[in-house]
Amino acid sequence: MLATDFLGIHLKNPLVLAAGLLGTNASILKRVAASGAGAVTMKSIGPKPRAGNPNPTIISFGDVVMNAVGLPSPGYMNLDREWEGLKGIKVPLFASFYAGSVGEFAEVAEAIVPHKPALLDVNIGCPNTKSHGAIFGKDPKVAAKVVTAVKEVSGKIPVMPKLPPSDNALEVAKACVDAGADAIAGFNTWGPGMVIDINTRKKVLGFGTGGVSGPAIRPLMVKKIYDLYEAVDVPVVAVGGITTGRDAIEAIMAGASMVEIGSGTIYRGMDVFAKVAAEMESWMRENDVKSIKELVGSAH
Amino acid sequence: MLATDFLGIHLKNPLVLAAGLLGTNASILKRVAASGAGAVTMKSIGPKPRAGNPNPTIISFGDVVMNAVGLPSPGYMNLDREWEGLKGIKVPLFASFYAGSVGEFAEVAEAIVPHKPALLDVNIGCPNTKSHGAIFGKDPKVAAKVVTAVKEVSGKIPVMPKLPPSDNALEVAKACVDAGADAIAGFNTWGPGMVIDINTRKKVLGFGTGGVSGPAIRPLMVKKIYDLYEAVDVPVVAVGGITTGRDAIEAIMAGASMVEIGSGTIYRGMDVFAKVAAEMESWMRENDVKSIKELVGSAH
Amino acid sequence: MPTNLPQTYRITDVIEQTPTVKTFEFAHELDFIPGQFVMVWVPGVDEIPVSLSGPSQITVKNVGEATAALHKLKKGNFIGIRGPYGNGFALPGYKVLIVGGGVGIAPMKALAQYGDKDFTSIIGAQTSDEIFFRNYFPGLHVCTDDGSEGEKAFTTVVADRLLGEQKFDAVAACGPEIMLKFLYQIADKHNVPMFFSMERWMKCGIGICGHCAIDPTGWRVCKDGPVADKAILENSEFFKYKRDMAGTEVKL
Amino acid sequence: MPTNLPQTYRITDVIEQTPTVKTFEFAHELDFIPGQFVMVWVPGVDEIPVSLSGPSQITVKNVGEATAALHKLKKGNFIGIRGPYGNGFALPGYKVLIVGGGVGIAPMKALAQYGDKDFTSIIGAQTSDEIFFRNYFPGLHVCTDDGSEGEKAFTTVVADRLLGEQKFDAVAACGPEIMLKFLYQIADKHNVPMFFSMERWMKCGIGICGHCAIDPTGWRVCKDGPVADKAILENSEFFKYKRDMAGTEVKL
Ligand SMILES: Cc1cc2nc3c(=O)[nH]c(=O)nc-3n(C[C@H](O)[C@H](O)[C@H](O)COP(=O)(O)OP(=O)(O)OC[C@H]3O[C@@H](n4cnc5c(N)ncnc54)[C@H](O)[C@@H]3O)c2cc1C
Ligand SMILES: Cc1cc2nc3c(=O)[nH]c(=O)nc-3n(C[C@H](O)[C@H](O)[C@H](O)COP(=O)(O)OP(=O)(O)OC[C@H]3O[C@@H](n4cnc5c(N)ncnc54)[C@H](O)[C@@H]3O)c2cc1C
Ligand SMILES: Cc1cc2nc3c(=O)[nH]c(=O)nc-3n(C[C@H](O)[C@H](O)[C@H](O)COP(=O)(O)O)c2cc1C
Ligand SMILES: Cc1cc2nc3c(=O)[nH]c(=O)nc-3n(C[C@H](O)[C@H](O)[C@H](O)COP(=O)(O)O)c2cc1C
Ligand code: FES
Ligand code: FES
Repeated sequence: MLATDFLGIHLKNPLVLAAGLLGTNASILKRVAASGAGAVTMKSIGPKPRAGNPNPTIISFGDVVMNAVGLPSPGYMNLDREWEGLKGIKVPLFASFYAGSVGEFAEVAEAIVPHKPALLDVNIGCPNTKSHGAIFGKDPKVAAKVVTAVKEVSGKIPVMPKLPPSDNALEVAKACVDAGADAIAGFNTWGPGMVIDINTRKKVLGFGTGGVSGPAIRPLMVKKIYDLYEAVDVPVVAVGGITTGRDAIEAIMAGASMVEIGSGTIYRGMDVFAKVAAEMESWMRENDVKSIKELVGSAH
Repeated sequence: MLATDFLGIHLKNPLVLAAGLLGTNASILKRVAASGAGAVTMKSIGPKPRAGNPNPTIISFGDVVMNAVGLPSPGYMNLDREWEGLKGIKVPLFASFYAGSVGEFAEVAEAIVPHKPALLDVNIGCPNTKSHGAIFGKDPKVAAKVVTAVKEVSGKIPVMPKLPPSDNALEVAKACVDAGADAIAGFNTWGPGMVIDINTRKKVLGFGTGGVSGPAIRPLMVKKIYDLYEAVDVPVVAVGGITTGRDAIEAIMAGASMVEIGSGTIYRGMDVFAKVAAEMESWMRENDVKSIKELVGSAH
Repeated sequence: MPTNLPQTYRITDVIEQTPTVKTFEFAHELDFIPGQFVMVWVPGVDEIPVSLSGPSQITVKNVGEATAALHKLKKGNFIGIRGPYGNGFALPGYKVLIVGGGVGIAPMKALAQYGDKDFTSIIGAQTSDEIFFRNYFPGLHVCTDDGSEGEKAFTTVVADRLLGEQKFDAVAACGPEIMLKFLYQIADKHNVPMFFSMERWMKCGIGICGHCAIDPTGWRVCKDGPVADKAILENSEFFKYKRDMAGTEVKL
Repeated sequence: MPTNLPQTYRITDVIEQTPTVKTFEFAHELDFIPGQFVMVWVPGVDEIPVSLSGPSQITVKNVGEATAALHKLKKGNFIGIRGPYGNGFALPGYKVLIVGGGVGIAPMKALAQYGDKDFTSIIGAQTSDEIFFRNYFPGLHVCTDDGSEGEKAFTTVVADRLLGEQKFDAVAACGPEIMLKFLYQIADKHNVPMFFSMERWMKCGIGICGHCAIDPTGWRVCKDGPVADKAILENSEFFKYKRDMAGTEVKL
């Protein structure tokens, strides 16, 4: 009932582990795959070994999750053992990656492509570094260049830029689609935001600020996905604050063909995927809905 | 201990009722004044009678509050009895207002000035109408024109534009200050966002979308206030998700000279002002802080 | 964390009470105090305040756009509910006179059915066709303007008589504001505590938009009410004027 | 709603345990299971995982930037704490052998003090100066590499002997990974269930970033651990390699 396909990728359900959560190595990715996800995304792969930002890197309170992990990565050249470990993973594997220049995006993509991930998730949305991520996703022209460069080396693997939630996200999305993007994912974390510890008058996160995710930003995400669905002709993927079957269905009705769950693992554990899938199924049965496809964009 | 002054306005505490909450008439404004607020803001006054958007106009869940009240107002020409009722109010009274053109901003301001509010709070940030509010606060040039027009009729009353939380808020703020703004308030509601009822596949809010407020957006607000504090030379006012003494102090440390509370009334009742004031006082006593002024911007 | 988001439930039954009044039962049970109300979302149309006539039940008169749309809904359709909100009836003493006029009969039925008092009841409408919920009211006196059922009299006239004959600890009422205006004078004359369910334009329903706040106290009908006692009613805007959707004053 | 935000508490006492190890008491009492850890924020510097040596107490060895900065803090300064996190010791049976090496003595003190078992204890360090918390351990055997106190032997040697002499239901241990590597072999040889507090690089501390997940099971040291039993330890990356802050593998 939940089975669907996305750009030709068969998914047992439309619920994907979002990039950067749990996806740091092959072992944990396989564990998430076994706990119900329809597909899993590897932690964004970088052009060089990178330690990321100092701790605290991840905090949460109420409906808010904040992180400034800062894209730690062993670098694409140090991932052979992980690729090896990922052989035989039971669900489609998506590869997220980032870089520090348009050329470097092609370089990293080129190194990833031979390992045949089901999808290239292009991280042009992370707000937690000064030199990578969102700086490539805020200007439609720059974003388009990244997509063009990646498409040149991606072969048959679909390319999906994952955008920052900027005011101009629709323009960026359109530029990416014009440059050949096969799908658009929205969104990376919001803001960034800041938390100050009043006793010490210091910013809590090691990076000073951090991208905001979790249920707090879900209504903001839903609105932008709703608009994206009308703005572009490629499938749209919703990411942001989804923690329940209701939330996933809401995002799908707004226009998403697939939804990703990240912070939901904090609220409901690693098996949030199985839980959300069960909730979706029970709602679909009650409401006599037979397939995900008939829900996509149905609130328009 | 909490007493401070803001642009020469004496405040018994730096906690102000935000525009649009409870401030719809003189009677309720006086009640809020009596329940501990340092100052109160009248519901934004419009250029004409305006019914606002259909219900549902206000919803909340978890840390999220959403509204699309849509600036209902009897219009400035129908407020004589309210002005009359407001005579003798025990705390400074701020007047928020909106309009549909630059000229109309001056027209409404001119009608308000004779009633001598302590501050003119210029609403160029509301996302819940198509023709008013945020459309004047997103382009630095337009925002500056509004400020210039209002300053021409404001006399001695300080003028404070209240901005939408756009990506370009710093530029807008600078343009407003260059145009003569005496202070900058950040921010009106975020997004807007959207909530879809999955059973009916309908948008819940009558307007379809609604501005997001409440604790969910506090970290986003704090970061922007932190940046605003460094960007402009006039006092900055923080609004967004403040519900506790800790939150108020955090916003002040980020750079706010005064903080406004709106959605906090949902979480802690109308006397949220007295509660927050008490929490601030007890923290200040424990930490040997003597005045609000010494906290302003102290996290920088 | 307060949740104030309409939850949509299926309508499980629609009961035609009168040519203009229907009761809608929905698939969810609320824990409520008689006199409390819910905000009822007619999906895609409007959201309006309606008193609960039971834990899973509202009873609504077709008077305009939202109520007409609601009246079109059938068993199996969804309505959105948030609440219950407000204070509900908190009545002193034991012997209570209930007065319900028009669709104001609906919340009084909840009080009569679930309230733990010695009730005497008066319900009234223009004509017998518009009287409903007869079976729920103990010690019932029916009044109609045209005399088609019960006494040909206003409810207030019967109330005046009963209050003169017997000693009541309280009068609880809901109905058109003009009815309540007269009932106020009568209860005041007989020196009986009064508890009237009042209406004002509502947006938030939870006491934060200020739209339903009355002069001169800022008493919020949605949060501090909707049940007002004499201290709230006297010297207030009630019976004199109200505010419309824009907030503009309208004479009553 | 989970709250995973460092709360800053004042340090109420700093106890110099050894030339390199200090105990910090803070003005807040945590409800914890021995073996659980907290993320300790040294404001403005870094946040690191540290086991609780008591409900309001951590005991930390100065080994690098964060721990050095922590060691500079005085009574009255603030430290940030979030947690407790992880599983803690859940031990079978009654007769338990505790083994603590180096600063690994700290969490074992919490177990010895608050655990409800019949404990025999071995603690060891390079020299007598680095032995601390002596008074908390029942049936104590002290070992030092240089023989300056107790036996001149590794803790593992003493453990091997005791496990040969008496029947234990479990071995609970914390210490350098190399010590635990040998202890694994010894416990295995004597067929005694083992429970070792393990370390891997931590970022979130709450099981969602994946950074501390080990091969080949994806067992997360922060959430599923830090206390690992034999099933987790055997055929795993433990004792062989770990991952650094970037996630790059580092041989042990
Ligand atoms: C606390 C309370 C309890 C109520 N209980 C009941 C009940 O049990 N049964 C019942 O039939 N009616 C009840 N009403 C009245 C009901 O809310 C209105 O009849 C309904 O809102 C009319 O909406 P409409 O769109 O059909 O009509 P419209 O033509 O839009 O309005 C007709 C009149 O209804 C009132 N109204 C409309 N919208 C609102 C609003 N958002 N808030 C307050 N009043 C509004 C106004 O007086 C308006 O002039 C109650 C009202 C309140 C305040
Ligand atoms: C579950 C657990 C419990 C621990 N309990 C204690 C304890 O009770 N007392 C004590 O003194 N130490 C304890 N440690 C070790 C402590 O975390 C490190 O000593 C500390 O992080 C060193 O930080 P530094 O900046 O001073 O040193 P650095 O020079 O930055 O690092 C030195 C070494 O410390 C380790 N380390 C640094 N940062 C981290 C991190 N974020 N996560 C994991 N390891 C890190 C690495 O192995 C690194 O090579 C514990 C570690 C873990 C995982
Ligand atoms: C701890 C953490 C790490 C993240 N790392 C990455 C990353 O490496 N690459 C990326 O594209 N997005 C990253 N994100 C963003 C998420 O993939 C996701 O877009 C965002 O968190 C919103 O979804 P959520 O609310 O479900 O978490 C990270 C988010 C979190 C919370
Ligand atoms: C119900 C509601 C009505 C509002 N109406 C107005 C308004 O009329 N004018 C205005 O400038 N801001 C209005 N706002 C925005 C608030 O003043 C405030 O900027 C925003 O809600 C963020 O603060 P908070 O999180 O404390 O509510 C409204 C907000 C809410 C929730
Ligand atoms: S309806 Fe908003 S305060 Fe009553
Ligand atoms: S530290 Fe993040 S999963 Fe363990």
